Amino acid sequence: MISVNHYLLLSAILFAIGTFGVLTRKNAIVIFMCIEVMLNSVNLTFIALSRHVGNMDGQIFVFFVMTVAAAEAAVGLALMIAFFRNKDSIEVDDFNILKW
Amino acid sequence: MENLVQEAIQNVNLQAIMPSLVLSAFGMILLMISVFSKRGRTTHVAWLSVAALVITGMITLAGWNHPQSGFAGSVLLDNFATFFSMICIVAATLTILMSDDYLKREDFPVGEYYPLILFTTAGAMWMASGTDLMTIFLGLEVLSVSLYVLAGFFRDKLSSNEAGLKYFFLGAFSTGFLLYGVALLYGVTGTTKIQGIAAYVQANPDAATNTMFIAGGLLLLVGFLFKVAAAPFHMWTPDVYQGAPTPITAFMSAGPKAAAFAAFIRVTIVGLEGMQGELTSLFWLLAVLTMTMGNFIALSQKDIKRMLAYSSIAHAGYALVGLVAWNTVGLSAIMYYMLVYTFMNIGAFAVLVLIGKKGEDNLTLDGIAGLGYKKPFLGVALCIFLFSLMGLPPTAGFTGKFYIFAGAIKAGYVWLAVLGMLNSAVSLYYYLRIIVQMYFKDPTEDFAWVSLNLPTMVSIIISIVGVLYLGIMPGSLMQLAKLAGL
Amino acid sequence: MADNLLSIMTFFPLLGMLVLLFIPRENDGLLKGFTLAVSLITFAISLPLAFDNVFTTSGGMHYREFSEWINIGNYFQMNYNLGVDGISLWLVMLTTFIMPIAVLSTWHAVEKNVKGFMAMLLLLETGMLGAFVSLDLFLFYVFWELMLIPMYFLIGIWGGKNRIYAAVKFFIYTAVGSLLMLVAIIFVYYYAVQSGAPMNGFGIEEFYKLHIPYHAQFWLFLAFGFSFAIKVPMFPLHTWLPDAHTEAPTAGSVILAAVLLKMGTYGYVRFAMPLFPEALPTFIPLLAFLSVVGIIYGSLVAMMQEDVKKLVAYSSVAHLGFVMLGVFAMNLQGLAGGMIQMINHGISTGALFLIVGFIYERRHTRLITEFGGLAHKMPIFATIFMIITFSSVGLPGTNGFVGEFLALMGAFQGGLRWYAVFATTGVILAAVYMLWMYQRVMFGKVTNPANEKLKDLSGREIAIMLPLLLFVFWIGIYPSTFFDKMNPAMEQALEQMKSRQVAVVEVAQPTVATIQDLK
Amino acid sequence: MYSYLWLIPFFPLVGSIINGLLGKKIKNETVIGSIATVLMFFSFLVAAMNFFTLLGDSVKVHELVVGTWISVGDLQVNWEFLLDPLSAVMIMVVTGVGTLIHLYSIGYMHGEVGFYRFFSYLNLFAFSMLMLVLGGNALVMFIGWEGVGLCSYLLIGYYFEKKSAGDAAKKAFVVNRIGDFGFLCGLFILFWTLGSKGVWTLNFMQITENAHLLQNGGIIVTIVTLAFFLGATGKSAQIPLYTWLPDAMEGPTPVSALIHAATMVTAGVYMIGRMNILFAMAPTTMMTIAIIGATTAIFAASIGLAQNDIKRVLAYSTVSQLGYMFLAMGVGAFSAGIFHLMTHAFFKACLFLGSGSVIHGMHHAYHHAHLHDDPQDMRNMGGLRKKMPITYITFLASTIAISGIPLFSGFFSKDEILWWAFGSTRGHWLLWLIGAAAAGMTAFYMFRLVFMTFFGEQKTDPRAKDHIPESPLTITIPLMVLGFLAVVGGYVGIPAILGGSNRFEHFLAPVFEHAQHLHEIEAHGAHATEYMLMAISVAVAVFGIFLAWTMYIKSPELPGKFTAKFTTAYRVIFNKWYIDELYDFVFVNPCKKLGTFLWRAFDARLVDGVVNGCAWVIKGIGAGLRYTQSGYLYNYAMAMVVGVVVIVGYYIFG
Amino acid sequence: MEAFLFYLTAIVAIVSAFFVTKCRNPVNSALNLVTTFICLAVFYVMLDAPFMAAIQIMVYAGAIMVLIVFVIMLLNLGLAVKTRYTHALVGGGVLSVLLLFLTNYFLRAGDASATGGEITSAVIASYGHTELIGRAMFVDFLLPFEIASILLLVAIVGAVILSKRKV
Repeated sequence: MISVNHYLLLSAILFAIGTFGVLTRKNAIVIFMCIEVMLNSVNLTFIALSRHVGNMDGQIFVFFVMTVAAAEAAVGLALMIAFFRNKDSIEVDDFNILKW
Repeated sequence: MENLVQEAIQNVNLQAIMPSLVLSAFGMILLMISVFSKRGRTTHVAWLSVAALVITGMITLAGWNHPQSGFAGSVLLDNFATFFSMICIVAATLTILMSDDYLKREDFPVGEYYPLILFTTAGAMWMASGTDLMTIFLGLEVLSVSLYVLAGFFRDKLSSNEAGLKYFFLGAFSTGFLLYGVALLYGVTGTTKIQGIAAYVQANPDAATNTMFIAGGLLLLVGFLFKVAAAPFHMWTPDVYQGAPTPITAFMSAGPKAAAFAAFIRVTIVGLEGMQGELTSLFWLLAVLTMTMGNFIALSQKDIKRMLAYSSIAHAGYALVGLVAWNTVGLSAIMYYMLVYTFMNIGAFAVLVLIGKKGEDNLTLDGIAGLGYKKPFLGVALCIFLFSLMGLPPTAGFTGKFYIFAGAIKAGYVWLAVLGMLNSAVSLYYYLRIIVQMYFKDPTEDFAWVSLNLPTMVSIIISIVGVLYLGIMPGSLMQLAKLAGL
Repeated sequence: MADNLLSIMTFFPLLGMLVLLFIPRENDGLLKGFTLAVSLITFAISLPLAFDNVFTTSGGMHYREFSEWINIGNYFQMNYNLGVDGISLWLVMLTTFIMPIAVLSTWHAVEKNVKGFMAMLLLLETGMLGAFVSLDLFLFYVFWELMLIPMYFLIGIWGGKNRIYAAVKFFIYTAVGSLLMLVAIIFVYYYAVQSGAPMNGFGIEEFYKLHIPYHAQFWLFLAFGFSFAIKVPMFPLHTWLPDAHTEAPTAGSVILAAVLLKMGTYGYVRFAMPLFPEALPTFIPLLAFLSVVGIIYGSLVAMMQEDVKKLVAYSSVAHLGFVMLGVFAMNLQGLAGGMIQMINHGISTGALFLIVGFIYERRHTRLITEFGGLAHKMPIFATIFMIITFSSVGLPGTNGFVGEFLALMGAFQGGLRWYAVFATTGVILAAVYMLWMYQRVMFGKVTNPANEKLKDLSGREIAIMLPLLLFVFWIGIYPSTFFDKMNPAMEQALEQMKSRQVAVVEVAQPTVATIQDLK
Repeated sequence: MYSYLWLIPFFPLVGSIINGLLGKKIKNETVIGSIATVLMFFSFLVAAMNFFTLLGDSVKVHELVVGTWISVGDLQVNWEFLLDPLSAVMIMVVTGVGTLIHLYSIGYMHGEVGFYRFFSYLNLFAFSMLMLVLGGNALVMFIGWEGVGLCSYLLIGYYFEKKSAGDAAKKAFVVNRIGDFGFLCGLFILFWTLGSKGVWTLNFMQITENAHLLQNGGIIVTIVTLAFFLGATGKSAQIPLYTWLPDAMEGPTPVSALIHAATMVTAGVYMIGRMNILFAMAPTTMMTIAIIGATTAIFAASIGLAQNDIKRVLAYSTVSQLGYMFLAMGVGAFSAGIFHLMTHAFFKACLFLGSGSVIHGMHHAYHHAHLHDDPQDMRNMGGLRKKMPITYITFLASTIAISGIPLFSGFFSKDEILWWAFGSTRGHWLLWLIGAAAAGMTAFYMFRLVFMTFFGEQKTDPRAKDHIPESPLTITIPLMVLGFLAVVGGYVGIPAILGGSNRFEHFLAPVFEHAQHLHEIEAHGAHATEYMLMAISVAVAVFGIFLAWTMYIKSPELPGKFTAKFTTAYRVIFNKWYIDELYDFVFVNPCKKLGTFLWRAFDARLVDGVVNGCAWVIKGIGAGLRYTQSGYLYNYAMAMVVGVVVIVGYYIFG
Repeated sequence: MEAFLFYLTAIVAIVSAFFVTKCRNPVNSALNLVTTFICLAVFYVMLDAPFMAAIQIMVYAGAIMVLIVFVIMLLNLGLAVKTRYTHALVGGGVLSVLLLFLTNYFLRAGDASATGGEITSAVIASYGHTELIGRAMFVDFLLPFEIASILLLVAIVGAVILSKRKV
C-alpha cells in the first residue's frame, strides 16, 4: 500500500533535486526550471497531505502555487529577456556587476 | 447551489479588506490612466497615486480599534494590521513623492511604475492582515512579483536587470522553502490558518515536538527571514538594493520589509507559539548574526546605496531582537521600529535620489564630498537621517532602538542587548564616514545638477519631521504601537 | 520664571540656534555677536542659581520641574524631570560661564562656515546643560548623546590636520561606552519595575532607593563606570582625548576640557556611585588604581610632548585622575576636592587651551620647539600664562591647590592611603611638565625669527582671560563660596551611599528574583 | 597690637600688586623701588612693634583669625596667623633683612629692563615668606611654603633669556615640589590620624596641644615627621635635595641673598621648629635629621673648597650652614638652630650682598671695557680691597663671623650647635666631629674666597681693571648694616658658660621648652668639656684660615700643585661629587626616557594600538566578510541552503 | 498495481527531474521538466485529485512550459558551457544530499498527525473533485482567489513593461 509517506519522500527527493539544480546550474532558464521542480515537489506534498488530512485546503494551495508559478514565470522570463538584450547572455556568471 | 452562494456571501466582509480593496481599485484605475497617457507624461499619475494612498491611509486609520475579520478567517484587519498597513502607506507615499522627478531624470518615465507600487502596498497590506497562510502567501507574492518588476524596472540598465533577476531567483527559491514549510505545517495540523495551527498545537501538545512541525515552522520562517533580509538569507539585499532604482530601494527597505515583519510576527507569535523555545534561541542567534554581517560588511563599502543596503540588513537584525524578546514590548517595538526606520531610511534615500546624476554613478563616498557646503539643506537632512540610523538622540532611531532593546532587556536578554549595542557602535563608523565626506572634505563637485524639486523635498521634509517628532515626542506613536500589539 | 528656570536656561541656546539659522551666512559679525549674546543671556539666566542660598541649607534637588514625557503604561515611562543640587549647581554655572568665553575665543579663529560653528556651539550648550540638570536617566541619556553630535562637527569641520580621525575616534569611543550604559539604564528600570519599588519613570531619586542584588550591581556599575570612564577619561581609555583636543578648534577644546570631561566625573558622582553603592567597594581599588596611574602616566607622557596642546590634553588625564581619586575616597573632603577640582580643571585647562589658541592663531603651529622667548614679545601673555600654569600646577592661593589638596586629603583616609601617596607624586610631575613647557615656550632667547613679530594679547583676548583669572584666585582664596553650596548636597549623597552600603550588611537581602524571571 | 598682624604680609602684597600691575606704566625706577622698599619697611615697623609688644607680654602665643578658607566637613581651615616668639624672631629677620635687600636692589638692579617685575616678585616673596612664618595652621604655612617656591622660581628665572636661568628656576621649583610632596603626605597623615582620635585640625597650637594623642615614638609620628622632614630637605637644600640651590645662583644676587641665604632656605628649619613637639616624639626622625644635617654640612663644605664662582662658593656654604641648623634641630637644639638661622641670615646676607657688590663692580668694569668675561669668576679678581673698601670690610667681618671666630656672631650660634651635637641626649660625638671638621673647611674656603677676591694681585683683564668702582650708597648701606649685625648679632645669645644669659634661648623657651622637657632633651656635660670643645673648634677654624692664607697668599702656587697631585679627588670635588650627573642619570633621564617610552611606545602603540587595533580588526573582518558577497547567484542560494540545513538540522536533531 | 504504478512513475519523475538539472541543452531540460510534470499529474490522479491533475497539465505543462521553451528559442540559447565550477557542483551535491537526508529524517521521525478530515475519497467520489475545489475556493478562500487575480495582473503588467521594446 502506498502511504502518504511515500509521496512525502518522493517529493522530498524532487525537492532536493531541484535544489541541486539551482545550486549547480549556470543557465538562468534552467535554474528557473529547477525552481519549478521544487515548487512541483511542494505541490505533490500538498496534494498528498490534502488527501491524508482530509480537507481541500492543500489542494487550494496548490492551485495558488500554480498561479504564482505562472506569474513568476511571466515576470522572470521577462526579466531574463531584458537582461539578455543588454548582455547577450543569461548565464548567472554574468550577473556579476553587483557584488561585495 | 443557492446555499453555496449564500455561504460565500456570508463570508465576505469588505470592511476587513477595505483599504487594500480601495488601493487595488486605484491601482487598476491608474493603470488605465497611465496606459492612455501620453508617453513621458507621468506626473499626474504620481500625484493621483499619492492621493490614492492618502485616501487609503484615511480609510485604514478609520479602521483603528475596529478589528474586522472576514473571508472565513482569511483576514483580520486589526490594529496590528492597520499599523503595518500605515507604515507601508507612508513608505509608498514618500517613495512616490520622490519618484517622478527621478524617473524623468533617468529617462524612463513609465506610468505603470506607480500602480505597481500601489499593488505592492496592497500586497503588503494582505500580508499584514492575513491570518491564513494562503492569504499571506499570496500577499507576499503580489508584493514580491511587483518588486521583481520594480527592481528590474530600468530594463535598459544592466544593474537594474541584474538586481531584478537576482531578487527574482532568490525570491522564488525562498518561496520554495516557504511553501514546503507551509505544506509540512499543513500536514501536521491540517490547516493553513494561523489560528488553526495554534489551536491544533494547543490541543495536541505533542505536535510541538513533532519534527515535521518543527521543520515546517522553520522552513516557513526561512521565507520570511529571506524577506526581512536576515542572515544567512540576506545576501540578495545588497545587490538588489544597489541595482534597483533608488526610490524602489528606499521603498523595499521600508514598506515590504515592514509587511514581511508583520506576517513574520503574526505567524511566529500566534501560529508557532508552541515553538517559542526553539525560535527565541534561533532568533537570538540570527539577530546577532544579521546585525554583525550587516554592520561589518558595511564598513568597507564605498557605494552609498550598497552601504545603506548593508545597514538595512543590520537594522533587520535589531528588529529581530524584538522577536527574541517574545513579549508585548518587543513586538510593539518592532512595529515602532519599522515606522521609524521608514522615515529615516526613506529620507536618506530621498536625499540620495536628489544628489544622484543620471545613472547614479556618483553615489559613492567620494562622490558626495563636500555636499554639506554645496547643498546645505540636503546635507543637514542626510545628517539627521544618518544620526537616526545610528540611533542617537534626539532622533527617532534612538527611541526605536530603545524600544527594541527595552523589550529584550525586559525579557532578560541582556547580553543580546549588549551585543546589539556593540553592533550599533560598529555601525557608527560607516554612517560617520558619509558625514565625514559631506562635511569634513572639501567639495570636488558643485552639485549643480541637483534640482530641489518640490515633491522630493516634501518627502524629505516629512521624513525629517517624522524622525524628529518620533525622536522627541515618541510617546503617542509608541502608545499606538503598544495598542497595535497582538 | 523661577518655576521653569532650568528649562529656560537649558533650551535658550537651542532657541538661539534656531533663530541663528535665519541669519544670513555671510554676516559673520552678526552671527558671532548674536551667539555671544545668546550665551551671555544664558549665563544671566543661570545666575540666580549661583546666588540662591537654598543650596547652603538643603542638599536636595531644587528648581524642580516635572512633567510626564513618554508614558507607555506598563512598558515604560519617562519624565521630563529636572532639578539642580549643590553637586550639579557649579557645573551648570561653569557651563554657562565658559560658553561666552568660548564664543569670544573664536572671534578670529573661525573663518569658515561661522554659522555652522555657532549653531553647533549653541546646540552643545543645550546638551551639556540638559545633561547636568536631568534627573531622569532617560532624559539624561538623551542629552548625554546629544552632546556628541555638535562636538563631532566642531572637531571634524573646524579641526586641524588629522581632524577626521580624531572626530571619528572621539565619537565612536564615547558612543561605545554610552551604548553599554543604555543597556544598564534599561536594566535598572525593569529591575525596579519587577521589584515593585516605587518609581517615577527613570527618576534617579527613586532608583537610589532600589535594592539591587550585588551581582547585578556589579555589572551595572561596570557598564555605567565604563561609559563614564571613557568620558573622564581614565587610563587606559584616554587615547581619544589627546587626539580630540589636538585637532579640535580652540573653542572646542575649551568646552571639551571644561565641561565635557566633567560629564564623566559628574556621571560617577550622580549616577554610577549612588545607584550601585554596593558594587562600589569592589571597584574602588581598581578605579583608584587607574586614577593614580592616570595621574602619573598622564604627567609622564605630558612631559615629553612636543605639541603644547597635546601636553595640555595629557595633563587633563592627570588632573582628572585627581578628581576621580577624590571622588572615590568616599568622604566629604575627597568628594569636595573632586568636585571643586572639576571646576578648577574647567577653568585652568580651559584657560590653557585658550592660551594655546592665542599662540596658534598667531603662529599656526603648536610645536614647542617653534617657540621660545615669547616672554619678551608678549609680557601680558606671559603673565597670564604663568598664572594659569601655576593654577594648573596647583600652587596654593590658586584654585588648583584647593582641589588637589582636598582630593588627596580625602584619599589619604582609609584604604586609599597608598594610592594617595603615589597620587601625590603627581604634584611633583605637574610642576615638571608644566614648567618645562612654560620654560621652553616663554623663556630663553627668541630664536625663531617668526616669533619676532608676535603681538601681545589684544583687548578681547585679555577680556576673555580676566574672568578666568578672577576665578583662579577666587576659588584659591575663598572657596567657601562654592563649598557652602556644595556641602549639603555632598553630605546627603555620601550619607545615602553609605547608608545603602550599611543596609546591605544589616538587612538580609530579600530573595529578589533576577530579571530573567520577567520572561 | 596683635590684631594688626595681618598688616605684616599685607604691605608687601600691596607692593607686589602695585608694581606688578602698574610698574610697567610707572617706569621710574626710583618710584618703583621706593614703593617696594617703603612698604617692606612698613612691614618691618609693624613686625618690630609686634615683636617688642611680645617681648613685654606675659602671654607668648597669639592667634589671629582673619576668615575661613576651606571648610569641608571636619576640615576647617581658617586664614589665621600665629605670633609666638619663634615667628616673632622670624618676622624680624625676614622684614629686617628683606628691607635692607630691597634697598640694596634699587642700586643693584639699576637699569634692568624688568625692574618693576623684579620688585614685584621680591615683594611677593616677602609676602609669601611672611605667610609662611606667620601662618597659624599648616595650610596657611603651606601657602607661604609654596609661595616662596614660586617667587624663587620667578626670581631665579628673572634672566629668563638665559637658558641656564630657566633651567635653574625649573629645577628649584621641581625639587621644592619633591619636598612639598613630603610635606603634603605628612600633613594628610597627621590630619587623619589626629582626626581618628577626635581632633580634626591643622592648627599648629592645636596640634601641639594634642600631639600626645599620637603614640610617642610610634610609627605614625615617625612617618609624619619624616615626611615633613622631606619637605624641609627640599626647601632648605639638604641632602638629597640640595642640588637646586647652587644652580639658583643664576638669579640676581639680591635674590640669592634674600631667598637663598637668609630666609626661604631656612623655612625648613623654621618648620621643624614650629612642629618641634612632633619631632621630639620621633627619635628616629631626629636622628635622621641630625645625620643628614651633619652630612650635608661637611659634604657641601667639601664642594665649596674647590669652586671658583664667587656665588657658588657662597651657595655651597649656605647649604653647609643649613646643614648645621638641621644638625641642631636633629639633636634637639631647637633654639640653637633658630639662633644660627638668625645669625646666618645676617652674615650670609651680608656675604651675598658683598659678593653682589663685587660682581656689580666687575660687571661695570667689563661693561666699560666691552668685555664678556665672567664677572663672578674669582680667578679674575684679586686685590679688590683697595677698590671697594666698604665692601671689603663688611665682607671680611661676615667671613670671620661665619668661620666661627670668637666675639663674632657665628661663633656663638655655631658653638652652641656643636655643644649640643656633642652633649645632647640625642647627640653623638661623631656628629660633633663632623660639625667641627665642616667648621674648619668653612673657615678655609671662606678665607680662600676673601683672599682670592680682595687680596693679592689684581688678575682682572688689564683693560677693565681700572674701572672697578665702589658701589653706590644704596648698596653699601645695607652692607654696613648687615656687617654690623654679623658682628654683634650673636650677643643676644651669649651662652651662660661665657657669662651671658642666653636671652635668645629664654625668649624662645615657651615654644621649645615643652617638648624638650617632655622628652628629656637637654645638653649636659662638664663645663670643662664645653670649654675644650669650644677651643677645639676655634682652633680648627683658625687652622683653616691659616691654611687658606698659606695657599692663596703666601705661596699661591700651592693650590696648583695640590690639585695636580690629587687630580681625581680634586676633579670629584670640583664637579660637586658628580651629584647632578648622578641625579640626571638616576632620576631625570630615566624619567624622560620613561615618558618618551610611555608616550611613543606604550600610549601610541599599545594603548592606542589596542583601540585602533579593535577598529582595524573589525574593519578587517568586515572586509573579509565582504567577499562572501561574491555576486554569484548560486553562492547566495548555497548560503541559503546551508542556513536551512543548519537551522533545521540543529532543531530537528537538537 | 497501485504500488507498481507509483514506483514506476516515481522513478520516471526522479530521473526526468534529475535530467532537468543535468542536460546541457536547455531544451532537453525543458522536455524533461515536462515529463516530470506529467508524472506529477499521474500522482495527482492517484491521490484523488483529478482536477489538479488537469490543471497541472494545462497550466504547467501547457502554459508555463510553452512560455519557457518559447523564451529558450527566442534567446536562441546554445549548449551550456562545460561547468568549470566544480566546487559549486560538489557543494550543491553535498548540500542537496544533506537536505534530502534531513527531509527524509524529519518526515520519518515526524508524523503527519492531522487526519480524519471530512473530505474522504468517498466524499470526493460523491460530490466530484471539481465541485469540492470550487466550494473551498469560493467559500473559504475567496480572498486569496481575488488576490491571485491581482497577482496575475501585476505579472502581466510587469512582463509587458520589462519586455516591451519601446515604452
